[in-house]
Amino acid sequence: MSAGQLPRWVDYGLIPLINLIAAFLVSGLVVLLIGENPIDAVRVLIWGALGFGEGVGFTLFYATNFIFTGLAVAVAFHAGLFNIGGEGQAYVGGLGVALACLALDRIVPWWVTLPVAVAGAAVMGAAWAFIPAWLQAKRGSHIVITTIMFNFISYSLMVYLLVNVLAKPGSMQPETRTFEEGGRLPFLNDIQSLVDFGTAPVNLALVLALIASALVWVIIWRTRLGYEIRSFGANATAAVYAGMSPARIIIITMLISGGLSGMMALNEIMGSQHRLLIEFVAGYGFVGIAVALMGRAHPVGIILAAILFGMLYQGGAELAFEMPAISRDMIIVIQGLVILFAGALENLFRPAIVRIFTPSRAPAVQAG
Amino acid sequence: ADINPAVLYDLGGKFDKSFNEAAFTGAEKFKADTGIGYRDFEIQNDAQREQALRNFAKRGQSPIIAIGFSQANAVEKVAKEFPDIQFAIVDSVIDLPNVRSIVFKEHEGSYIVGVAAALASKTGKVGFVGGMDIGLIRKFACGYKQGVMSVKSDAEVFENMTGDTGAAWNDPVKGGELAKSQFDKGADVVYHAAGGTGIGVLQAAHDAGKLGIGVDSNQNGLFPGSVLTSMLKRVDVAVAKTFEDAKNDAWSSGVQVLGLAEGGVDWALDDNNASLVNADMKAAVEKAKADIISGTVVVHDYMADNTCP
Amino acid sequence: MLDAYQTLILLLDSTLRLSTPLLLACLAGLYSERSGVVDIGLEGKMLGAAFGAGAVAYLTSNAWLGLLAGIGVAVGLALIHGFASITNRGNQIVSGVAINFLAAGLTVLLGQAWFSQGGRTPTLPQGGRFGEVILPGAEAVRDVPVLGPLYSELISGHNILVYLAFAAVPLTWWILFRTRFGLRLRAVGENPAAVDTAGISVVLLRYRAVVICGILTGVAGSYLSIAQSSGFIRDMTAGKGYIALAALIFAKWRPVNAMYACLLFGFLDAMAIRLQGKSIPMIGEVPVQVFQTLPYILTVILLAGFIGKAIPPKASGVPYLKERS
Amino acid sequence: MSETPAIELRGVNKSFGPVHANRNIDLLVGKGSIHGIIGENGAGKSTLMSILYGFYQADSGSIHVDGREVRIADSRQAIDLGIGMVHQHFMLVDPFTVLENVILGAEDGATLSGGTRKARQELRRLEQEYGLKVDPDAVVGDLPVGLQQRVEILKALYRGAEILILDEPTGVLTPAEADHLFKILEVLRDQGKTVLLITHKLREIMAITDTVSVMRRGEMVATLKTAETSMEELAEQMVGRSVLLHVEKTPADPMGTILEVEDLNVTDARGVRVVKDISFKVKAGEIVGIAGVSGNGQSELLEALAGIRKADSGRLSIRSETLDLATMDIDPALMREKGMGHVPEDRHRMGLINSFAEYENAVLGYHRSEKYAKGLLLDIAAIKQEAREAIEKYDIRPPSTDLRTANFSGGNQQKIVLAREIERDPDVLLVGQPTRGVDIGAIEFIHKRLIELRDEGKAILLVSVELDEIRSLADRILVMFDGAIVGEREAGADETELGLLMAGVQDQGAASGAVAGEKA
Ligand SMILES: Nc1ncnc2c1ncn2[C@@H]1O[C@H](COP(=O)(O)OP(=O)(O)OP(=O)(O)O)[C@@H](O)[C@H]1O
Ligand SMILES: Nc1ncnc2c1ncn2[C@@H]1O[C@H](COP(=O)(O)OP(=O)(O)OP(=O)(O)O)[C@@H](O)[C@H]1O
Ligand SMILES: [Mg+2]
Ligand SMILES: [Mg+2]
Repeated sequence: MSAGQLPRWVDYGLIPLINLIAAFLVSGLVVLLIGENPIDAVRVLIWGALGFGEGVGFTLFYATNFIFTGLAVAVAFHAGLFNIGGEGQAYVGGLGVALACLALDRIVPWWVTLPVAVAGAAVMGAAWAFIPAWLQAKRGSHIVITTIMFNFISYSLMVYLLVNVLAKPGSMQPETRTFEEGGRLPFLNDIQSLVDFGTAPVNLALVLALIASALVWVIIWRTRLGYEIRSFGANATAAVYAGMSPARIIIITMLISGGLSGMMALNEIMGSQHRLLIEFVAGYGFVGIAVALMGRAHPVGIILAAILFGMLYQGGAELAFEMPAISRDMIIVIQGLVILFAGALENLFRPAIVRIFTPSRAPAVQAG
Repeated sequence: ADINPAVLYDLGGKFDKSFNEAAFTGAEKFKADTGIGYRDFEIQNDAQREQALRNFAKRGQSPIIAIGFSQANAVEKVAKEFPDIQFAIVDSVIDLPNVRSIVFKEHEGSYIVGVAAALASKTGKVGFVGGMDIGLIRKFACGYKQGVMSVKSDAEVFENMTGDTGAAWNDPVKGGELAKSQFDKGADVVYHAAGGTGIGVLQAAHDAGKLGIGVDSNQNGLFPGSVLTSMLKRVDVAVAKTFEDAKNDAWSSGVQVLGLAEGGVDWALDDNNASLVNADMKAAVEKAKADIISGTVVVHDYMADNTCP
Repeated sequence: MLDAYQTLILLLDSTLRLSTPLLLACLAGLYSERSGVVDIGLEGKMLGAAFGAGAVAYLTSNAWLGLLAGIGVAVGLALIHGFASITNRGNQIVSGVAINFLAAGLTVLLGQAWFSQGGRTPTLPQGGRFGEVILPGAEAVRDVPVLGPLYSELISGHNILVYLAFAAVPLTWWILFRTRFGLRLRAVGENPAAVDTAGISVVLLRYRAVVICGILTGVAGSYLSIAQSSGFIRDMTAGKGYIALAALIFAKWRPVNAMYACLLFGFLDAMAIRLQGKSIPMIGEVPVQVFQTLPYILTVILLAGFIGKAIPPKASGVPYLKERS
Repeated sequence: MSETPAIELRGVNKSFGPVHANRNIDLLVGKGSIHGIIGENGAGKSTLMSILYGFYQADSGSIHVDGREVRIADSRQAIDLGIGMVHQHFMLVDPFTVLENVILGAEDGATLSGGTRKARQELRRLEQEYGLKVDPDAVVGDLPVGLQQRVEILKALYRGAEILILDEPTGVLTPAEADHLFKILEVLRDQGKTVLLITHKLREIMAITDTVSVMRRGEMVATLKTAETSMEELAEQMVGRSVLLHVEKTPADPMGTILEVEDLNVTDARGVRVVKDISFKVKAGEIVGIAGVSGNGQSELLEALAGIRKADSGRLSIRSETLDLATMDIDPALMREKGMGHVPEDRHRMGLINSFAEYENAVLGYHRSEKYAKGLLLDIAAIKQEAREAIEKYDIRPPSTDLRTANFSGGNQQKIVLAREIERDPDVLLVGQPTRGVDIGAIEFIHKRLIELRDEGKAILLVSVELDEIRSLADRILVMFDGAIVGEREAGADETELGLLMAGVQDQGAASGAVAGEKA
């Protein structure tokens, strides 16, 4: 009736593409401004992200982080909750991963450690989301504030633990010892031979992220719980009318959300760094907000948006490396422009495109 | 020999007003002196450490110098992969045949500025503002305290840390407030080891008519007349020296511990603080320095046993 | 006793200094969100303004020109936000995130290009910075017991932007609840269709709100770089935009509450700073991280205990779309 | 009525994307007349009026006001032309006071003090002239809908409207309130103002309008003099077939009691007791109607029985099981389990999740049923299958299970809710305002279905502010006033008598002059 005026490929393919091109055009202007060749810059960026196995590997490595944090934001979003605390939940999730790895890495192989680490990540991340969730459900505290506060609290907690409790003795690094084999996820390069990811740290966590995406899809769109989450998010009054318990939905949703954030640590800690270190979350939790929204809170969209951001991170690093005049700050600007054009300004070109794709309407022609 | 040097900065970035910037200064000096260019890279996250080191190594850059203890794991790993390339790391020790480890005795440098602080203080109370509560910063604080106490054993040393995230190194506002809180408690000299945050500390000292002490590079000129001195940590010298050694085929691996004796740490005296440092003070500081170099005085290193006497 | 009083005065003095940028940003967010435009980009606008102010104040040695530049930058960013979220009905949160990225990148990029100090602006020259304003009689009454310190330490001796920020509170209240513009602003945040059918342009109204938000974040950012400090340094907002957002929710989108909320945050921060390093009776030496995080923990406790539900303006975050085409 | 028409529309077209909401519309409205517009849900009535009011812009066509062609680019211009509109969905700012709502956009100066003073005076004048009484300082969101609508009318009059458009104004009013409104409209007409009235109620059209236009599927199919037409003709014009305007039902044949409510007391969020000591029974095979002016506790009563709202005290027996509503852990899921269906008063706010597809809404509240479970997952196929059956049985249009319910018209939305609640075969059905804002075709269907359900031996509790509806459907009528049941009457009780009860005039013998519409 009113949906689907545009062919799907236009809505989900052409329009995002045009937006991306716009973002790169504007970025090109900035590149031009600092006296570099924008076409070369874009070429390096895209080549760096996708042009060779190792680049792809890094892109996917970053994408793994964004998938987890993006899913976390999206799940909460479906319940109408704005979980801004991914950063802290992932940080504390890292603690769960690290404790599992430190305890087991010397005695069992990685695949025995893995389920414990997954549980550790999810449980710790969920625990960190639980208090804000509980406060929102029972005391009406605004989840945005409490999750922001819990980010700050997590920073202090983790510095304390890393410096005073977990640091290896005699080292000035605020980090744990490096895990042995039993605490390391295999790199994708080591377990398949289709693509050569070189030394890129993309690892089994990517597979976990994809599984998590599928599970999130199933939970949200195919289970009663998901039905209730979406109901509550879309119309809380109707959800109560339908016999759903808001407190239960809020808490369960936030536990899932926090657990997903926490699992981001699997990729960084167990997959790549092999030790727990300070500030390893590095803003991935915040970027997850943009990823979730650009992916329209749908796992497929989130995977695509996560890959886009992975490309920006990896391609950006390559760009900064190849063109010394382009600093990492330039990369941040380009990321900002992409978020702006592909995310916030997604309707900029829509009216024009709608005009192109809808046949002109002569008022008198249609009858009946 | 022909060399192709490279520098890898830590998360703080090339211009952190601290040791990364000092490394940059050293590399620039080497370039100016020899005409040999270099590559450098600022990482954005932990995954880029190894990636950048490998990128350098694959392109045949050597020596590659990594700044900051956080690079240790990455350097260790990549250095093993490229045994023919020379690596160096600042602020950490890696035991590999192709890695030079450069560490500084920040506690010694902090000790002598502590002596200066105690002598300049009229109230017998001095302050320290650190960036983050981590081992390295405690090492600064602990050396400083010992220096102060060596002059006035009943002196009070206030110690504050800024925060628990990267922002702690770039928060002049908080730095200023921390310094003010120390002035309110009676301190009249404050030493910082907090990167960009320290600018706020020195500013607050300047505003309140008290004295600040700079760190890493010579910050005396930031607020002339208000910065008592600066504790120099000569990362610049170390970087330039490392490049030169490679160029002159004098490369050596192993650990270089740079203290007062080696000129790796020092205090800064120049026109900007000439009026603040009187002859007595100068003599006392130089004496402390000499005592440490000679071994008469041993400054306890916090990192040795995680305690401060 | 007297000592404790003096300590309290100094503590409150510090509270005022720390609250000011939060308050300005919080009021900025208040205008925006009251009009229905959610603004998670307060942080970015403040940062941009801090840079603009620092750069121009350095170049001109004139704090007022610096302030103007800071406001200019923030208003520019605000207009981008407006264009994305009002004109193009984009997602307001995504737009805010984008602005935070742009500001974080551009400030350092331009700063490095212009001043070659790693994105810092050079230390401001005389006149480039807002100095303390000594209120009349402050020196004279300094020694009067009790009231003397209160006036000369706490009330007097701040820079002009502090007074501006606190003056903005009653002004905002007045604008919001006593003027035509305020009535319309509140209405458009609750029910834009009602405003539209009353013959008022929703778009124009929201743009005006967003511009005011830009002006206030401009002052907030300028305060950081050319009043409280003397120069810009990268990321110097250090999360204040997010705290201001929290304060706004805390304050339930009301101006006077906003002042209390910001004062509370400022106070908790000032207190944490002053408590740091003290050992607590009975417990003894406490890790410094406990103090670092104390303000946040207390906020959570207060939030859970005292302020009931905060209900945002009904239309905030929702683009106004009357026809679906 | 022979001079220049107040309004003339020529060839107006308006499309929303693919929906052609108005198609070549011509319309003439005489000055000083009351002109009715009728049409099924979605016929395009509101769209047309919104174009006249400048809220939407026509794609083509022209508008003439007082003989002059005008371009109405926004509501400001409409207001300046003397056009006022009371929208179907009120355009009020809930947290504002009445006064603030009235002056919004007409503040008279940059600050509010002068404008509010003037507005207070003007409101007092309008109160005297038209009997439109509202407390200017009351918060609009707290007012009952009847009063909210009054505020909307005041807004228009305050702006000096010469042409007043009312879009389904009586959907939320009691008969007495509606009568009162019509009196006002007549006064306005006598003052030479022009009134455009959209309504689904043909009785109202016949009673008050001078002329009437009928719309169907975006087109204007007829404009008639009211005196020269009949309800039957209008209904047929509107729906395109003949419609049964009266409910046909046989007398009830009630059996044993199924639902019994005892001593129910409910307090609302503000701490006011809104349901007071209510007790009643409903038998199998009967419809018990609860009449009352809206805001007298009916909503809370229904919500308490449905388990949505906590009661202070009260017991509910369904079949032979007794639940204590105050002490037991009651929730809507439990009540459904016990065999209670509930069609809520407000389908948009409560009955449907409008961003969900039709099939998802078709199981709202029953989604936990084993019927829809396939292991841990929902059995989407089974749900869709059932939704399809309901669509067929209830003639829901368009017959799509995947369309979001936001895109169904009001009548069809209501059928979706009814189908969902009825098809679960409940023992007791709670029904609130089943036909509010629904066109006559759909009303006919809904009424028929409720009677059928009764005849199947179910117990139905019907709450409606529509006295006609109560009188024609209910077998027994309870009247609620100020939270309490103030009287019980048999089916077909006298309308005036019920009206008096609803107004709080105590049983029998009360003075006849009482104004029923005014809530004490
Ligand atoms: N804002 C809008 N955007 C898109 N489509 C709309 C909009 N408003 C109405 N429509 C479409 O226009 C058609 C006519 O709607 P309109 O509201 O005018 O009907 P109506 O006659 O007022 O119905 P009702 O009796 O239910 O009030 C609808 O079927 C709907 O599809
Ligand atoms: N803003 C809008 N966007 C899209 N569709 C709309 C919009 N407004 C109305 N419609 C559609 O127009 C049709 C009729 O609209 P309207 O608001 O008149 O509903 P209705 O049938 O009168 O229902 P109710 O009487 O319950 O309000 C429905 O299909 C509705 O979904
Ligand atoms: Mg309508
Ligand atoms: Mg309707």
